[in-house]
Amino acid sequence: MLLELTNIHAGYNGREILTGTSIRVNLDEIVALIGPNGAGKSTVFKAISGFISPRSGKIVFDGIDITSLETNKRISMGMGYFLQGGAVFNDMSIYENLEMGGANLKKSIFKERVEGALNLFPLLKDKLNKRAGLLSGGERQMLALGMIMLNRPKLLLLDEPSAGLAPRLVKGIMEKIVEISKTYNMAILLVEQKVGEALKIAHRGYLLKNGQVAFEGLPENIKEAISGRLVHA
Amino acid sequence: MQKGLLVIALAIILVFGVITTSIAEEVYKIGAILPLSGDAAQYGEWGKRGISLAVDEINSKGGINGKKIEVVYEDDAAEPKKGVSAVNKLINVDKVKVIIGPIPSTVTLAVAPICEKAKVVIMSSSSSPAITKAGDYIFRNWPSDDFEGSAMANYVIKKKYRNVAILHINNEYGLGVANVFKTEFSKQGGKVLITETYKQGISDMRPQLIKIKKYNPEAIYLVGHAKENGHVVKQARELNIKAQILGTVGIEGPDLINIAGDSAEGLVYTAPAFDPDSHDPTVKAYQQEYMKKFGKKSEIFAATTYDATKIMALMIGKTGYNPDAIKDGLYKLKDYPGVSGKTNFDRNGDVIKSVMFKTVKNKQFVPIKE
Amino acid sequence: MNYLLHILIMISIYTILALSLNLPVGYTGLLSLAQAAFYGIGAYVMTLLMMKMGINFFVCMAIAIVFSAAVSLLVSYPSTRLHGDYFILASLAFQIIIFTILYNWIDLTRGPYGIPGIPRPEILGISFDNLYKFFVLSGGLALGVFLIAKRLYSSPFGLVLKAIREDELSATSIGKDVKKFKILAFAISSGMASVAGALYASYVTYIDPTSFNLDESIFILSIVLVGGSGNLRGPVIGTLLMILLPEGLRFLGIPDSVAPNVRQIIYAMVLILLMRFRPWGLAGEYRFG
Amino acid sequence: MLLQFIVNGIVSGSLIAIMAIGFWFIYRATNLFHIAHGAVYTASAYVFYSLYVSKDISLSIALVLSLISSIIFGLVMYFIVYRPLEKKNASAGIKFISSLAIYIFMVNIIALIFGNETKILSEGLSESLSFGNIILTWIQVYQFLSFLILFILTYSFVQGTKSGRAIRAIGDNPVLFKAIGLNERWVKGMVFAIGSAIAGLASILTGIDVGIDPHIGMLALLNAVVAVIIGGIKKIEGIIIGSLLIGILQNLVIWQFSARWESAVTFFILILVLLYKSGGLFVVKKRVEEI
Amino acid sequence: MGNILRLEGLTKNFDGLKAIDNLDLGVEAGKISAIIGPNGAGKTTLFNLICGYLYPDKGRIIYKERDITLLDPWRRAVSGIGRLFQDIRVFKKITLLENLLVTFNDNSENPFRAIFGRRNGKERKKIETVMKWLNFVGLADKKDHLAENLSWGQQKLLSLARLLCGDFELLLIDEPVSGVNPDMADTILEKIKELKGLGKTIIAVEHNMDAVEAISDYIYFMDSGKITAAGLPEEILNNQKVMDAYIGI
Repeated sequence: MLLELTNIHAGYNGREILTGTSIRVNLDEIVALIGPNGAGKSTVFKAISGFISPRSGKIVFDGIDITSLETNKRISMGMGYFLQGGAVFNDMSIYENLEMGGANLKKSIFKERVEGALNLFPLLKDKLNKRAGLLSGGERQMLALGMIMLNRPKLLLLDEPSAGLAPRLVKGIMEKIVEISKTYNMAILLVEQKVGEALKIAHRGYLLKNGQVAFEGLPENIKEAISGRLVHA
Repeated sequence: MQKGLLVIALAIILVFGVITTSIAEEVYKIGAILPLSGDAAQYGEWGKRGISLAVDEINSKGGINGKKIEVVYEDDAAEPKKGVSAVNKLINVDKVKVIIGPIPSTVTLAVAPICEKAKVVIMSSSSSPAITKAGDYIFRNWPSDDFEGSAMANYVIKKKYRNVAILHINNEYGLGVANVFKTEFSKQGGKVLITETYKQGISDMRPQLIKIKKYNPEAIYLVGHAKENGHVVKQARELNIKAQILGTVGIEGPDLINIAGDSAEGLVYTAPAFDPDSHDPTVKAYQQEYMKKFGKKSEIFAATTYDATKIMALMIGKTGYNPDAIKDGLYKLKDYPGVSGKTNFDRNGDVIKSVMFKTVKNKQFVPIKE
Repeated sequence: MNYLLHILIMISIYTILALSLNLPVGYTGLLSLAQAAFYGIGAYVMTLLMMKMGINFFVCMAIAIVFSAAVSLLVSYPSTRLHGDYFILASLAFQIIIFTILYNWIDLTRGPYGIPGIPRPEILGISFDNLYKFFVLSGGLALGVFLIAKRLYSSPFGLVLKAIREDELSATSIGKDVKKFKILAFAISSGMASVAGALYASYVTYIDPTSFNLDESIFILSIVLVGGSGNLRGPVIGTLLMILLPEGLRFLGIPDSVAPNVRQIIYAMVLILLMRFRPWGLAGEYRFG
Repeated sequence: MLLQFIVNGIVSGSLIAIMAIGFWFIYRATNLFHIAHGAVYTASAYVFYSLYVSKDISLSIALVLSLISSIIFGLVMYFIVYRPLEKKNASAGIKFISSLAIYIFMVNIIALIFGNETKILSEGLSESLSFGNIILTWIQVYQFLSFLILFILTYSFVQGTKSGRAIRAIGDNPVLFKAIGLNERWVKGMVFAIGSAIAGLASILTGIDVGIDPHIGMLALLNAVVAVIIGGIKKIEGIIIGSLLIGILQNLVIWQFSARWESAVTFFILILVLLYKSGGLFVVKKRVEEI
Repeated sequence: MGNILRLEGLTKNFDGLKAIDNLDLGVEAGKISAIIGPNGAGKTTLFNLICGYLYPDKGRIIYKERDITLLDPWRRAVSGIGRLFQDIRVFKKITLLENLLVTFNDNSENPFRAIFGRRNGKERKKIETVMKWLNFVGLADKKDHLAENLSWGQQKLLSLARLLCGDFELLLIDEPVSGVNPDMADTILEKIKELKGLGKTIIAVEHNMDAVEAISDYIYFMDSGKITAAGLPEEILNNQKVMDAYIGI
């Protein structure tokens, strides 16, 4: 098992959003996290990555209790966190963005992996010196993903990778996700509003409701569980 | 929580009430309002030294008619608002009838009406001409700006400088003296080429000096304090301005020598007649005592507050602790031999003192012997 | 007793100032460092009218209120476009500019010389020329401002301001002209501050620009921050504490040479601790910012 | 004449610029409006004074020690006061007031220890250089050169090194910065260290010329803040131009009008920039969705 | 009934990115229209243009036969365009009662009237109106609570009540049921349906297809800043092409 959240309670400013969430992610597995807005999907990610510290509960990653570790320690243990909308450093060039992503790598390894990333997202190749703020939504997401991939995380937290993309691009990014997961033996925890797309590529899924897991199972079971009542729980 | 705060507030008010009704001891209480903090803290410190020296001296000789003097110091931070608070406390809580200070004219002007009303005699060390008419009970042991400004104008005429630039601090003191000088000087045929100012606390005077340099004056009249003028003198020499530097007593202070060093040599300034190296026995004794207590030579502000305190003690001794009698006594005072010179008061309560010219020689402030 | 009266008069003047600043700080969420400028404008307009034209104190004060409310546009306009640090900076810049004008427009204000001999107020043959009478006046005006503030805060107007403070966009979405309300809030606030200015001038009978400088603005703001903003209690408690504390320290017997610095150090530490542990002040209800 | 004013303005502008660069480091990375930077400025000059003048330690050692002390001041402020506020998500206003309070605190401690008089860091006249009609002292030349060197160092640091990029990145998007596993605490500590050391440098350079007193920090800080706002926070080149503009402008105001209107003009321009060009005069145009 | 709102050739660019692309739309009075479409399609931008938080680069917005394209946002609100935000935006530090009381736009907000005027019977009338709407959304018993103490769903109800109390005619509702539990969602949807009976016109952005199906009279499908399909619910929801593009199952 790669990641295990046990009975997490967490929230902001005194308001509890997660009320006893338990989630597991196995090695090399794609897990979808489904639920309505406000159910706490993004909060789960923040708890995992350490942006908020849970009031109670336990988070174990790669066999180590990380519940009270700082974000940068957790990330360097082998997590990648793709923020909603594919955040990049707007004021910096694409190459500088990649340099930030690989800031902790040795130079030779960095160069090699940048090559890899650019092969994965060839669109970025000839824009390396362009300011990232000028990229289109899709390109930005690729760059964001590319930055994360430089560190070869064991677990990728993907927060709505399809958000803001034209529908025809969505399929592409989903395929890329599968490709990445397979190529680098990487587990993925995926929050996605386009439930159908998410469940297509996921091995397993969780249905989150009011800060708790309401249902857990294979994609088809989840589909059944929400039977026609898309998104809605 | 809120109730607790209210209780605290009430308690504080109550404490005041108790203090205000506490019984005065068997001493003569004198008040002192000085800028013990803020921009002018240094002047306040000097003033305080003069007062304490005088009080120690009087008390060690048995006080006034057997009663000792006690001084209550209050800080005005050179702010009128705080001065008003301080004077109210001194008059009403400590019940003083006599106050030494304040030093900044703005504070003196703010507290004067209160003292006048309460019939409390106040002896300030302020220079603003406006104080002349501040009231019957308002005295000062420091010459009005009119005095220094016109004295310097006469001196400049005598020295045959015809083209002078003025660089003054942008406050009431700087503006006041500069104006008096300008009027007097022009009246007697001199020409003020340019008048420049600077803000208190500023240290880069180069822009002003460059501007002055263009007019090529024979002399530059500096009105301000030691610190800023230290920068002026130093930077003027660095900019190769060779004009004679003239100043007011404000220029006298360790900061001038600290900052300007050798370049201060030879400047000429006016000052109330106080010569720290005088051979006069009173002054000598004073200097010795001062040196013993504070480890350095007396500043002029210390000398004036020392004299003020002694004069007040003298009056109390003569007429009792009665402000009306003290006031009348002060108007009648004749040629009191103070360490800061022979002292008389005119009918406005302004001190009549001779002005002397001083210069800087070997990093010392010394009178010019003509 | 007179000393106590003096302190009470100072408390009433600063209560007015604190209540006035409470409006922008506690009710629209804008930290302004320009309140002393309006305080000063009030004092100067009143004084100049009274001394140059011989108009009655109360008429002068009314004119001062209108005048400084009009000048407040120069601050309220930025407030509709700037937020956070940037608004604080703009108000600071405004404070410095007004101070510079008061200080250097010598022909009008006598600048650094200050204006001595300001007469005490008079009305219907009653002259407020001793401390008791003056306290009745200043206390009365403070009470008046307090009641006005109270009515304002509990009125629909106050409610709209609170709504703007909570969420500007949302307030716009229900049809509130946010710009207009901010401008009104600042105008009223400046008007109140100029009442305090007029009182101060006629009480001390001498004014000079240094009484209305940036330090004074910081002092007024810290009264509101220490006491708390967003209600009536906070500013009043803040005033009591901030006026009485330094006066109380006069009796503590701290050596004079260190007292002022020690006082400032204590005051700074109180502010730091408050911001950390009780950012809504001792008795306030609004966490500004 | 005009030239002399402009040269003078450039020198005072470069002193403003040094302070502004220090302030910029901190503001860029942490978005903290660090008023207490002015206190660091003052404090390090006093440390230098007590080492170099009072204790007679050699110039270079005293300089290094006092820069180290300013780093310590900055770090202590950040970790004791600001960081807990950041963790509580305190508003800009709260941080602003806390910062002001630290400033008051420090300045009064200094006044308590050293008194209010001016302390002199170097005695005597500085030798002058003349280029035609233009006169400069050697200290002014050093001040300008230090600024140039500092600017070049800063520029290459910010553009060309990992840590420099990190500063821009964290200011750009602090959440992403953390999310890609970079150490936020380390970078913020670093900017406080660098910024504070630069403040120390600025105050010593100024102090050697004109001496120090406990209240020098505020003016230096305000000028720097105005320069940063006018130049725009994003680019270091912008604030350099901003600083030089302020320096020259202040000199020209004195030349054409009078010193008494200097601060009014400076702050009037600040208001104008805030109102009509709040990103600063020299800043790249942004797309709406980037903001 | 005619169109209460008409958009003509509306275009909004964000530096090259076409958020709204030459969009035409007519909204019939007294009906509930739903706008669906993928994230980033420009739905919220469209709402912001209608409310006046953004101004279009091209095109016109006609509300009740009046061109409001460049009108101040608060004036639009006064003239009857109300907005329910996706992220709620109630006034957190004031009570529920005050949250609704503040919606009245009348001269009682004049500060001089506040200071010098008499408090008249109007106040009581207003409170009655407020209580009516608090009752409507079932929050009457919490009228003196601070809004920040409500649950997410209750805050949605409160902001709905705020819209009603403010007497808006055209309600722009952004994701009314996102983030609330099913029971609460049903309540909210029911309340929205009741509004139609009160003569309000509603435009809703919603991702939840059940909700859309339950309430809407008309559905617009929006993609890349354009309306690419429009029709009755059964047409759109059964339009395989639309659903494929949107949901991708």
